[in-house]
Amino acid sequence: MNSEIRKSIIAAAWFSLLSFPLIVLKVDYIEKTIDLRWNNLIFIAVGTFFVSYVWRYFLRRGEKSRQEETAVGIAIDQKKRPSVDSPTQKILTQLSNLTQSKPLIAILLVMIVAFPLGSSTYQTSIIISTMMYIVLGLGLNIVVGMAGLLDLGYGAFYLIGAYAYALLNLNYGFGFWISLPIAGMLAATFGVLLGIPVLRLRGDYLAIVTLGFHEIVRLVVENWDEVLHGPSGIPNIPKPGFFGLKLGFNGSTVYLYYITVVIMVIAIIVIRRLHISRVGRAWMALREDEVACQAMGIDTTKTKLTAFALGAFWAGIVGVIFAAKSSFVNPASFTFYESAMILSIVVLGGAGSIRGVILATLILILLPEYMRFLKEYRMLLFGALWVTMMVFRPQGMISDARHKYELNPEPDGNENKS
Amino acid sequence: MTGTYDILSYFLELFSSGLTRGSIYALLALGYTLVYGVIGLINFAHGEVYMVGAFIGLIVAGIMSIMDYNILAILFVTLTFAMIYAAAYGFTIEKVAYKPLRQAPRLAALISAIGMSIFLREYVILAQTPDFVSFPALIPKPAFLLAIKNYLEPTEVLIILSSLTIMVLLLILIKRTKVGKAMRSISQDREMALLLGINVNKTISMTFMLGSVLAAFAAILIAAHIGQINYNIGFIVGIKSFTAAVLGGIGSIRGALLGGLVLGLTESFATGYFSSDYEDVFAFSILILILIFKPSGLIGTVATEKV
Amino acid sequence: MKTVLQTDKIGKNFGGLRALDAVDLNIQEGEIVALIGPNGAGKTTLFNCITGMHEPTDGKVNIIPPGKGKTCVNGFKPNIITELGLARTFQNIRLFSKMTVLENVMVGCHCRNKNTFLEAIIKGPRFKREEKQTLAHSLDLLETFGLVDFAQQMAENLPYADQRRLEIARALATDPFLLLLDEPAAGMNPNETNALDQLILKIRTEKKISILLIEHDMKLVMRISDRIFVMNQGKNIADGSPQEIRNNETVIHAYLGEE
Amino acid sequence: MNLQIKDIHSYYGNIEALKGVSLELTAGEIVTLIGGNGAGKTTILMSISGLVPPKRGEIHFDGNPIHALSPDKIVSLGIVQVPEGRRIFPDFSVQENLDLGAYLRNDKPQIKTDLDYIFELFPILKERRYQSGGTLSGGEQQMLAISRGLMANPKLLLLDEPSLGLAPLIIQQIFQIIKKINQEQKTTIFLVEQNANLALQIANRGYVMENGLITMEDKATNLLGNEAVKSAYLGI
Repeated sequence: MNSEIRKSIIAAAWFSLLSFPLIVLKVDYIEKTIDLRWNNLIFIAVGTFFVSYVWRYFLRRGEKSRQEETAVGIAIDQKKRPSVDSPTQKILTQLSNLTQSKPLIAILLVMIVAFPLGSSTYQTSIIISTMMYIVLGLGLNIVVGMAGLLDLGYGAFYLIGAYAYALLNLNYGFGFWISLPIAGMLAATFGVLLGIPVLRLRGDYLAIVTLGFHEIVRLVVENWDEVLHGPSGIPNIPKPGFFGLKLGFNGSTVYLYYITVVIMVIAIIVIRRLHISRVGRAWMALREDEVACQAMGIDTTKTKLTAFALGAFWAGIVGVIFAAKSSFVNPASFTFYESAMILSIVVLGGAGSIRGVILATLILILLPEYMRFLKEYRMLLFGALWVTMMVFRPQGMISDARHKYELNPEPDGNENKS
Repeated sequence: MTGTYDILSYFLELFSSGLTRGSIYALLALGYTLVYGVIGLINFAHGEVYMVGAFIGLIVAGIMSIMDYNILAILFVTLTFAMIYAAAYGFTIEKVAYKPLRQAPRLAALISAIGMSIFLREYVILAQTPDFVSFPALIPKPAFLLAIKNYLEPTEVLIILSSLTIMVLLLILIKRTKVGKAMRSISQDREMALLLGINVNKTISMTFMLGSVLAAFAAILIAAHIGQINYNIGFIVGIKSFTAAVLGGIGSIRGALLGGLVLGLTESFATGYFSSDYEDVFAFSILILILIFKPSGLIGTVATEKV
Repeated sequence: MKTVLQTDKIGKNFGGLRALDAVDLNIQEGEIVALIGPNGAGKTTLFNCITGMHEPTDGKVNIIPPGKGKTCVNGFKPNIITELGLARTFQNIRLFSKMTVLENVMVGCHCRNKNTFLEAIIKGPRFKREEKQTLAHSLDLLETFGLVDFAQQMAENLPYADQRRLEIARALATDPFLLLLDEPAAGMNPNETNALDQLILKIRTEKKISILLIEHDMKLVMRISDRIFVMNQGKNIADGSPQEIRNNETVIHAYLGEE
Repeated sequence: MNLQIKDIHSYYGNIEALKGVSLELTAGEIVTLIGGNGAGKTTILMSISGLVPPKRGEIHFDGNPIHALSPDKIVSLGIVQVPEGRRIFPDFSVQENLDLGAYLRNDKPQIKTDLDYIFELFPILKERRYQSGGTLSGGEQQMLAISRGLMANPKLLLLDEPSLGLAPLIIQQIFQIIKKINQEQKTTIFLVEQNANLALQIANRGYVMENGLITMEDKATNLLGNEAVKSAYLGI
């Protein structure tokens, strides 16, 4: 116990020393001023003391539970190992089981449908963003979570979708509804175009190439003024009209809200169906073991490309919503951090889990939105969250996301439960 | 006659700026390659260590220049401080974000590395500034180089020379010293290294510290040369240096040097003779092309998975 | 008796090392052949050459699916070879560990189904039919292997011997005519090995599948194989019935060392 | 000096590779451990070296427990393993490979003497001194692997299948040298082998292992003609 406190004190001292120049000192050599901010140091010292203590505690506990797990494995040897659930796991499982209760889903749906009626346009717009990120998270979840291909360039497809609508509208006067499928297909096509050359790449190399792809797409948009309008972007993108009717700003936001709800619901249903289909199982097999996957007679090339295409498709769709919602697109909205944010959702949610993605989006998008003080620290916390997540819970919040097939199907094939 | 002269001097200008970039890339690429060799991880946060090194340097140089120290003294102290601090950061990053993940899948470590990179950028934004800040010009222009200033930029020559010197020192360290041999043996066969009594943890820490020292060295030189820094400088330079490392063949030390110089020169000539708009697009395209067509790089060897 | 697999003087070089040298291996329909030899004899390399994980440097791998003509599969991708009817397991178990036991077997059925992702989205008739068949067939296999109670368990949570069995079940789900098992008894205790015996014999008789297995447990090999194929240093040094191999001086030397 | 292994259980992942193994080595002996593939021979060596620490049981060296020590501590006590498959560092020269063997040592003059001794044992290594390890032939690599182990100045040398993949003539040569090392340097040798006949010819004692357990222990001469040895490999 004491040694733990001592270690934490050492950690606090170390981190104070480490952060001292950047946290305490602020120097302007031109104005010849040195700003000393000692209070920051106190904050760091106390903060790291506690973080280090808790960090160490959990590290030790993880170590211990791993050992116990093997001990259990020895003791009962040939019997099946009981799944050792931690309390957090239990809470999360219960929480995610709640989402299976039909009345709850009904209540939730009613709430979602009723929401814009009782809220300001501003609130409505926040929820639109949240739903957009849910769809983006679900789309990337196909690539990263199910197929196990670490894609750091997902934001590029989002950009492609948004620009597709903006340009189709600007140059050819295409409306929202025609642009929607075109943008989706275009993004999917780009998904395949990116997919083909990187087929042989694995893991971290793939991650770097997709990141490079994202930067290339963004930089091309930024520099190609004549066609893509450069850094200044494209303004005046119309919102969808209601059967030819022009709606006011508030009205059209509400209308867009319902469109987004429908798209989100469709995305959830489609992706869930994919998840429990032949191709979904092939994706997961690919993620688990590429060699064994191929040995099972699965064409890994085709499987990878479908994952890239179907993942990118949703980014294209959401891109169109984005363009319509903000009525303006520019490359600055689609930096690497957009990709990082979407990946955070997938990582935090638990790779492969649809419920996890939804839960994670609510935490990562809504929380900072409503806790203003968090906003400034949002990215900082994201970074810390990634590291913490990987160290303590690489499987994400909802990990046991396996579908339970109905073992004795009724003659007519009862609906599957998920 | 003047025409030829202009063509020549323009060429020389591009050549020296290409070498300057190249040597910076090479210094950073060494960091990527060393870490990759030892633990098989793309240390995504390496570019951020470079950036943090520049900011530490700014603070030290700022204080000293307010106190009116001699410029050479400032340069020396700044370099020393930045390098020590960067080493400490590198050491800590490994302990916090990578060490607990040694047994985990490689992707977990990579995501952790990206998280660390995001964290460090935001940390600098919050602790210092999100804007560009100017960095004092610390690199002297010695008289003997002024003679050639019509052809080559003196500061660039100094940067190239000092980078080469430190690289040679590093090569000697890796080739001759015990710790260098330990590093290379771990990258060839970690289990065998363990069986020979090599302390793997210690060696991995050393590798991170060594890479970070090089990054800080590069950061101070380039910051003092260009004259301004911000929180974002590590990202782009990091990616490009990683490209250089892959170009040469990741894991190979000579490859990192070669890759850095090749990338710096091609980039310089491409932007000089074609267009500077697509400078970064160019670098990223090279990265993708190499990874696709020659993932083992110029001097690398292919690792095949055992079935 | 018809031949189902025939390797024609296949060889494989890794750099300067000759891992396989002119190996001729034939397997007849319904036969259980054991492939034995000391460490580094080239047994797994032979497996990899047959299943398309490696391409042989020289020679030919021919397969003759029942009722079809001879096909040379050199250079074919592993998934195509599986589709043609060869299935394998791995020396160091390669299950899809974060998928359920049932799903692992269902993945095995992949190449025997045709429905596309569009049909899955709209739940088309072919999708429904094939999914139902896949599920029923997979449960059947799990039943045979005594794993049906664990169907919804994560594969990685199975005890070791069950994981080995699951790998065989998964391979069978691809509906092969020839099954290649790489050390199926490794890490099993004597009781489990005995049970494996019965299982392998049952697969042969009930499913009419030929079996080629690499195995170090000689007791198992002697009990179940029709024929034993012995390798040493990349070459075939003996080929015969268990009785013949047991008394073969060359084989005893290869294992026990020269006098 | 002696090494005592008391009832150790070691795991490779989920597999219990050692199911309660006990054995003993006394100073100056050559002891061989024979058994078929997958019997758990290599795991014993890895458990002694600290790479696969036993989950249960104890290992004592000179009376002190070593089963909880890290690999580098174990090497510094004088227990050195030459693993299966030689594991030469391919990018290092022969000389550098040998230098790494002496990684933990600081006694320069003694290292020099040992190096000379090794070049006397294996003159071919002196010839190939500056050639990279990856370019050596299999036999040369095995000689280098043993020499690298010797450079650590071991009291106990663990050899894992030194005959693997080598031509019979080379095997003979290497086994003679193993015997020579044992006699001249008084190094205790624990030899894990598939080549039972050869191993038993140079060993004082032998253990037979099957399925994670020691099934026999006897003088080497007694084991040589024993049917149990055949059974360990062929299951007859």
